[in-house]
Amino acid sequence: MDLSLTDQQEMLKQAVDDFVSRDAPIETLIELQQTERGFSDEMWRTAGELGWLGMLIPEEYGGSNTGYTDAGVVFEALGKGPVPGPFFSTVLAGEIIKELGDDAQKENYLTRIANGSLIATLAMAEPDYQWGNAGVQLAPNEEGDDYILNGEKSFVYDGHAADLIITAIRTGSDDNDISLLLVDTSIPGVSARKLEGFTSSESSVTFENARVPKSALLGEVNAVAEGLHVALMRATPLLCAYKVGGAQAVFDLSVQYSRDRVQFGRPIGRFQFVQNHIVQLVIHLDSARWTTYEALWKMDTGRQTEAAIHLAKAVTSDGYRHACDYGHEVHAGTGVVREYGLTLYTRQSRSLFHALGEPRYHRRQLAKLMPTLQLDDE
Amino acid sequence: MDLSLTDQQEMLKQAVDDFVSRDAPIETLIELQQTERGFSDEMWRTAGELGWLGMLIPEEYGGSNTGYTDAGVVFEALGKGPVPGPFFSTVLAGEIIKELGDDAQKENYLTRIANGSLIATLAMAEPDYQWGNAGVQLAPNEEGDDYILNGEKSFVYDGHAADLIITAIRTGSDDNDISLLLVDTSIPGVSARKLEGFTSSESSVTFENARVPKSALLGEVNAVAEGLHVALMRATPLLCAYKVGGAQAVFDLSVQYSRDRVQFGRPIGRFQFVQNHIVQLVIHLDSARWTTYEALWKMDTGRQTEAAIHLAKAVTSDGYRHACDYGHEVHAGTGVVREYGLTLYTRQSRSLFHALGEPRYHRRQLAKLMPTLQLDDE
Amino acid sequence: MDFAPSYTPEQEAFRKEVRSWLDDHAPVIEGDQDSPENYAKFRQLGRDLGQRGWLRPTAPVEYGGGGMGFEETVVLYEEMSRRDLSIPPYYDSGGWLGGASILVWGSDEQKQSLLPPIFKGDVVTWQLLTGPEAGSDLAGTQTDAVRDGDDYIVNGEKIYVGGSNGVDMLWTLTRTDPEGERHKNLSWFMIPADLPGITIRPMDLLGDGGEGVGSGVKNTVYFDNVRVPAERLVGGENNGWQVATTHLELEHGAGGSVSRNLWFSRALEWARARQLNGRPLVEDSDAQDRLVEIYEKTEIQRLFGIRNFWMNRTHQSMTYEGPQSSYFRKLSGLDITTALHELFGPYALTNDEITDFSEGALDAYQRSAIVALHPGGTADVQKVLMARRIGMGRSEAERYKAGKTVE
Amino acid sequence: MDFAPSYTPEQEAFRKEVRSWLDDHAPVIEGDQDSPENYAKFRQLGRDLGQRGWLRPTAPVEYGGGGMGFEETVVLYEEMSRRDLSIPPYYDSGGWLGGASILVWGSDEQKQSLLPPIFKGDVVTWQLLTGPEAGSDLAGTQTDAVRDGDDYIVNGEKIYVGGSNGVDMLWTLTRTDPEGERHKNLSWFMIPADLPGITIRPMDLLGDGGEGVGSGVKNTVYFDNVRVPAERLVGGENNGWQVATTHLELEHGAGGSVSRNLWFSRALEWARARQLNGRPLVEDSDAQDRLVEIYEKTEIQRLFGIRNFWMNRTHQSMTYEGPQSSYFRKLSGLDITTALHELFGPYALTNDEITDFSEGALDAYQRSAIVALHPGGTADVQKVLMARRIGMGRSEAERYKAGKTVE
Repeated sequence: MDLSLTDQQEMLKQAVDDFVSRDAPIETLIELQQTERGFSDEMWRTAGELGWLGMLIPEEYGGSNTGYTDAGVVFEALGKGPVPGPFFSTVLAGEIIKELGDDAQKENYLTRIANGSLIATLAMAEPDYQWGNAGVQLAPNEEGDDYILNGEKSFVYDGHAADLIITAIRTGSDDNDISLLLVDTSIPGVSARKLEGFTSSESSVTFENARVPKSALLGEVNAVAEGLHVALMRATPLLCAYKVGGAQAVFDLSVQYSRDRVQFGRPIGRFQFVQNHIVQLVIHLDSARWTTYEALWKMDTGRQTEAAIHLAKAVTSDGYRHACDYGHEVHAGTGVVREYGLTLYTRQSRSLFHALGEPRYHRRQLAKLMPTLQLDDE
Repeated sequence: MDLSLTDQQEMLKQAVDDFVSRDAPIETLIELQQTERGFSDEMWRTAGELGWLGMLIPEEYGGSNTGYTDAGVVFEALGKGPVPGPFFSTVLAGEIIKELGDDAQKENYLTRIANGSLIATLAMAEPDYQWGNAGVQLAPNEEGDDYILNGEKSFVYDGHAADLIITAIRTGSDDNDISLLLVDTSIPGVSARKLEGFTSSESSVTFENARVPKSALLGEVNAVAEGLHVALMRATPLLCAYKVGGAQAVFDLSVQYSRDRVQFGRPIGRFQFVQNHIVQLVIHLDSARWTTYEALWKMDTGRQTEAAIHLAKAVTSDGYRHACDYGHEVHAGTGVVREYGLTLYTRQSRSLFHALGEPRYHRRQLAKLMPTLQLDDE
Repeated sequence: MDFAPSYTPEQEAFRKEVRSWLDDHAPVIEGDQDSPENYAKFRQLGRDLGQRGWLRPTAPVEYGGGGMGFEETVVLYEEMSRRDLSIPPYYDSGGWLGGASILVWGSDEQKQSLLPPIFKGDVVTWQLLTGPEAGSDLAGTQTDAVRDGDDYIVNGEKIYVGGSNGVDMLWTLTRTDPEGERHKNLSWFMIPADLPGITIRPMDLLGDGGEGVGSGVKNTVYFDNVRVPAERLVGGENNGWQVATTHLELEHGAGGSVSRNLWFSRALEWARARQLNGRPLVEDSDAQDRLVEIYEKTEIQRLFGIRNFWMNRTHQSMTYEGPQSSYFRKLSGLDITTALHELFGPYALTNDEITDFSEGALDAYQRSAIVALHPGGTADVQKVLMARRIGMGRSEAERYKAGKTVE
Repeated sequence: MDFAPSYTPEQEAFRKEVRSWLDDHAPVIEGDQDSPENYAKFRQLGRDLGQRGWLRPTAPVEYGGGGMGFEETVVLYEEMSRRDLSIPPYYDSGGWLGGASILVWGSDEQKQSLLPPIFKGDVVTWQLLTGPEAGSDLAGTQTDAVRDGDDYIVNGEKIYVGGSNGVDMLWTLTRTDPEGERHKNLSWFMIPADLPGITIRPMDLLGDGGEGVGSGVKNTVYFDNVRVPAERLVGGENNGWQVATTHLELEHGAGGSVSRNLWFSRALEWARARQLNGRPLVEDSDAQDRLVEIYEKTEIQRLFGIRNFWMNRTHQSMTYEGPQSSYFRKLSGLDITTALHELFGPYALTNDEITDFSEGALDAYQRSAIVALHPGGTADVQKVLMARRIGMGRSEAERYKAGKTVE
């Protein structure tokens, strides 16, 4: 038993922290949020150069394959920024290709993901939104060796920036009868628009007579559900780690503000009402942190992970949201001033709340495990 | 619009309050809790004499028929005591008989309920507990003009004290194929034992070759589900009112304790952590109060009541429980000393939590109304 | 008890009058409620109502109010609500609150000169309460007013003020005796917004560019040696805290409301209209559970609002009820946004013109529910008030009695 | 990171030793855990473990402890847990806490005379912290100790003390300088329970007659001119607050734990065994949701416990983690009772011998979760400690550093 980071992980954490304080201070991130793309290509390149995108990719494809916990450490530090960018989307795409791709696809895509030269994402949901395979209704027409796509994918994270969109299509009537296409976004008929609002990087991707060769199939027709599930589950704790980083930053900001802000002649952190907000905040933070790292550890050590991952996702989604709510209670008016920076986190706590399934979805998956769940020590 | 009590209601409230402070002070109630029956026959008689049991019974059967809100005022004041006794059980039985009884049954039973000479209750649930008609599995054998009962009814409030137990029996295979028998507890083969624990007046009632004449049927065979539902719904807000009274008492105790108890040189009510408990408590109290009284008002004025009653029951069950939890946080160790009295309420907040269906049950009923719910002002 | 108003034939006749008047005057609101076009319509409705005294139905007739009784007022509210409108001081909360204080504390001249424009809807007034250093601690304001001949010279800065549609009058609390005893060193002024030395600059708040729907455009107001005529001092020098107490009470929810929080009916309507797996979303058991959560919160809000409305209008003694209602509304707002998010998924966040079925309303609410935690006193301030008024930890002698009711 | 202990071959050999020893010595516990018969079995197990140094595995060998390392200790805990047992100081929390303080603050003579009986399981020690006037405010105790020759004369009253199975030693915090500065006027004594002038009387707490299962039998202890030898003063006169800080830290959860809250596995087992409408209850969707609630709370409890266990045993710098774990356990206990109540309905409340399938455990937990809010510092006290140690509202200079780890 050892809950500390390894030396390697401490170095990784330090590297991301240094990067954030040097290249991505909060003022820069506030400005970035106003831009068209919403993130910095330079930051993205740096991440690629420093190897942060290849940590789950085998060495033969240029990755370092150092494991989930290492990657989690990086994602936590990025989330603490919070550094925006298609980091998670691309790593998730890599996991899917690792699971379902043939050798040529792996060679082609994983190599470029590992070195940061490819931005990729997954497109599942559609305007009639629901998370999961049942929500995939976009059915292609077939013409010779091509699929012709017409329709829309909604709430695609980083769709507007992606070079590659792994697009789920309906190819049969059973919920799980879906297939995946590796769609190069430069082909005619594919366009994306960013969805505005209290979102982070969600886009709507439209297909108008987009012609995709069948050779772009990732995995077999109607036989990808299991591989996709595995990849989604494996990637989930990294998203959780990103949220843990955000919640940690909100905690740090709130504690500092409780010291600096004086009202009624005392720092507000001396008032028990304010203390209560921070007490609840740190419970959410630590619940998110430890459920996430236990899930990562279970993945790295080949243990049963299903319950742990669902738990981590439900707890971190709720936890980040509540952490921000408590942060706002501590900060009152100051917290909603954009230049202060708290709302960068609040926005992500909302935007990532439903990503890969809202808390209710994961609790229902957990619920379904109850008849057969085994505790580790039984 | 007028949210004050009528003069008549103020008098009723005053009468019960006077009775409580004179005959049922907290010390007396703590002693009563230790007794075999758990309540005082003398208090019961007084309630009958003062007409508190006949407020929903038509004048032709000796009642005053003054309406649900009036009865709610009495139940709130009893709950504030908290005066233990088969008040609610008996009034509920009266509602069922009013709804389903023939003239002779009404004459026989309602008259005695109104004057306090009959203790009655309803037995639905069984050892395989669930609330609702599906939980009724006790099936009788028929012998000529009699039913022979063998089996057990569980969690029957006041079953050990009742003269009459309206017993639900299974007489068909559909969930709603149940019938009701007016079982005189003095007949051979009927026995009850009080269920010990953190209960109030729950009993287990055992039938061993108990012979009940078919003339004791209340309503027709397999045709009582609707009438029973109506009676249960009508009675529910009175139980809610009893809980509102309890929550009010816990609030009053907690505020007083916040003034009297000194720690760290100040009354504890000056600490915001303690204030927070009382703030949350009074929100639960007022939520319970106003959902309950609106439901009562809707019943008295012939409005749509279904959503209001389910809401009131869910809110008061949760509210009373939470009110007690917060009360315990305010009182710390003092609150769990039996002679202080707070635990009288805590016990009832638990014992009545699931009575007539736990909060989850009522929220599910409310949920099922969503497709067709009409708001009053639409 | 009676949770619904009951009416005399005269009142029912009044209802007919209101209905018929609204047939002619009620604006048609489409799309974003907060658009400049819709603002102009609401503003016009306010002026039209003001002409009849219906803008401030219970205020005295001599100052431009309606002089109406309790049940008549309810009729008016109900008829507005039936058209998804409300009595429009929502765009003039400064006038609603400031007017209430002037009615209590103003001299006869002040009432005659300041109230009619407010009550008739001719002016828009902003309240200026929060300073950079003094948020919850209102009495700690560092905006100063120094007497100079017939004027006061005002210097300072107030934040989180007003909106984006212009203003005529500003009222604020200033320090007139910096060394004086706390709560006894403040004065309350009603200030024309166009005086030299006043600068108004929009703040950049939660939202994309500060102008986001529902993010609540707010301003910083700077006073740089602003010369305010002494006749604009209301309630006397160093009596400002008393004056403010009158409107703070109202702002803390003591006024109550007979209208519903619309989020339940909106959510219900959308859940009935949208589909999930080929069936209406409202038939999904999880969706129903989320609707019940929202129903519960909004019903309790409504009941607290009715209680306060009735207590206020019938002059019952009120203590903790105002801040309780305000606190509950603030906190349940957050819970409702979460339930809506689980109910409608990512649609809760976007105002995308093409796919969003709520016309931006859901997105706006996710943000405004956070912003709404703070104005009119933070959620914590509401708890402080409740604690004081319930008398937690206070002896009989020192118990604060807030029995005074306000308009 | 590694959430599971990893073991050397020597440690695995030790595991075999423990297993085989337990095969011979582990008691068979049936029915009510708290019955006098079972208490006697647990007590015997404690003595048996004590003989091998396994009762206090990490304490120094010279005082009767095991002198064992971190992973070996975990092996011991795991093997106990596998048999639904835990290392039995739970019946001697007074000895566990008091022993820790004596180890830090006692003189050599005191360590040699006082520790071995505790570490070997020969005595049961109660802690006496709360007084009628001083609950959360421990330092406000009104129990006095006055020096008189070689003794101190102790007078006062302590409440919520001990259990129902007898006691050998009492430790308590007394006032030795009533006029002295707060926190610097207290002294800590280890007192034989049979001294003249000591009276122990059971309290009547939440439950039917005070003896209810799980209601936690507690006593009032009266000191009436009790003559305590000065050699029983630990840590020096007026240094008692420092001594107490050592064990309070442990009591506030800083010790951590590697064992699970058993309520999830119990609830799961019962939900699988019981039927609803002819199917196992665990297949009901509502029942599953309740189980998930319990799972979530108990998993987080477990993770906080593991974290604290690891931090404590490896001497990481701890600040708020102890009281956080304690606060979470207290509050989630209430939530778990509610979920159990919704899951099992009225069975949650009864210990009826015939129908209750939990052998009284559910009923007992509904009550004990309430009682458990308070001992070891109320839930509010845990928040006070967290606030102080996180340094909320405190400058660097005044920030409390609680980096000191304890056994």
